[in-house]
Amino acid sequence: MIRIVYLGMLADLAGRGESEFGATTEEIDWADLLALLESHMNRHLADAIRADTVKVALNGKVLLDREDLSAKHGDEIALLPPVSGG
Amino acid sequence: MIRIVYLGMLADLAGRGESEFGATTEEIDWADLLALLESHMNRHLADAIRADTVKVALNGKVLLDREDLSAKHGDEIALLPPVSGG
Amino acid sequence: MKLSAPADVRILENGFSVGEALAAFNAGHPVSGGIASFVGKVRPDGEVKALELTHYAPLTLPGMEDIAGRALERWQLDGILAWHRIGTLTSGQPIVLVAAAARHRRAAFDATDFVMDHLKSAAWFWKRERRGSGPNGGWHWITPHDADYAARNRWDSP
Amino acid sequence: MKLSAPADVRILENGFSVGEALAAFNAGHPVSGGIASFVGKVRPDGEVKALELTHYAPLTLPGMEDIAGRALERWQLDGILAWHRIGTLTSGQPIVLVAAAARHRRAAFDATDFVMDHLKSAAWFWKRERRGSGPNGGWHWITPHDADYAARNRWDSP
Repeated sequence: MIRIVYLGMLADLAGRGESEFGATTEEIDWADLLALLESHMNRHLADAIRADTVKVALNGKVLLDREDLSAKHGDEIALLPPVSGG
Repeated sequence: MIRIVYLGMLADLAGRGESEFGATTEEIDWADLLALLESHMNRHLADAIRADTVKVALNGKVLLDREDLSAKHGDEIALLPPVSGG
Repeated sequence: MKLSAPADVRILENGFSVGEALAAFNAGHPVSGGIASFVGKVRPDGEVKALELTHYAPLTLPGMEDIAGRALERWQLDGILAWHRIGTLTSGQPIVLVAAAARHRRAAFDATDFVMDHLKSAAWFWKRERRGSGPNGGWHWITPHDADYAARNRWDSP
Repeated sequence: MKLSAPADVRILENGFSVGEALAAFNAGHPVSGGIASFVGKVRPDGEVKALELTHYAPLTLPGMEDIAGRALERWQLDGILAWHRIGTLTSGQPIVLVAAAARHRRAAFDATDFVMDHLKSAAWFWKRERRGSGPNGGWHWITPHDADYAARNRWDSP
């Protein structure tokens, strides 16, 4: 299983805070993730995640380049839209 | 009587916080004040007061130009060296 | 109240007393010449009924600690405090509290300012507000303004 | 503790509680989005035994009120607090406390900074410290540094 966590407005679009998917191949990359979300979740979510401002963390580490994503069974992917604190 | 108040380090030089002088003429000006302090107090005090950084207040109002001083019986002159608060 | 030194960084699920926190920070830094602080609160707004702050636990506290650590590296500080609320807040409640203790005033001021600028647009929080009521009510996500990014970026200039 | 609005300006002959003052200021401004503050304290210094602050009553409080008034004119503030000690102080005691409440953070920060810069070199206080002990001890007058004047003057630039 790969756990995907949706933060901020992405949780609204996903209709939930997180999903779990069984990895169909050994590892999934960024394109696989988008395809997965488009087929199993919805197009709005996948489109929102394509925005350059959305960052990706793998197991609690933010990827410098999200296109380098490579996730396997047991991993947690977090999808991080622009933040606003304070 | 004219009251003269010495602030900060001027009080040290005067050896007191204030003095009272009977005005010898109708009014005293800046030159009169310096002469008065030199004769009745001490030269160190008069010299310190000549420094450009010393400001003068008459009855609780700081003079824009201390050379405009004109004090009469009942007035209070304050001699104000550079401040330091905070 | 016992604070951690040199950095006391917290994510708080419940309301807190600003006065008590600042009193503890002040008492904890008797040798500091100056202590600067900032508290940000939920502003009352006729339309806005509540504010909700969410975070992502694996990133948020480490991210705040990193911000506090950068402030400690950049200025000569005796200590720094950075507290941030999560959960649902209503008008007047504190969202964020930052304080810095230093020998020199400028360092305390600048470190507080720096940490606030980074919490605002570079820490892992997401904020939405509930506007209106009844069937017309709804949640709206808040994103930083350009001015918030600019405020943060000024610290990167040499 | 009851504070005056919009400006609470005090010259204090005795020690005060920073935490209590800030708690009161915070509670007094529930609608303000942000509150910035600064407290300046006597720094411990092996040589310095005490600090003495004097003022000139006819000028000092009106001068502080003028500084606070200029801050209220210059920024959109909900309130401002400016307290300054006089008398003899020892290490760790607060000398000055400034706080500003505003809708916007930048205004609260800048107003606090402005008032501090002016209290430091443009308010009617004189400060001296007692150094050493016994027959070698003595009082030394403190004057602002060039940097203090420069800090104040930056507010005059357009």
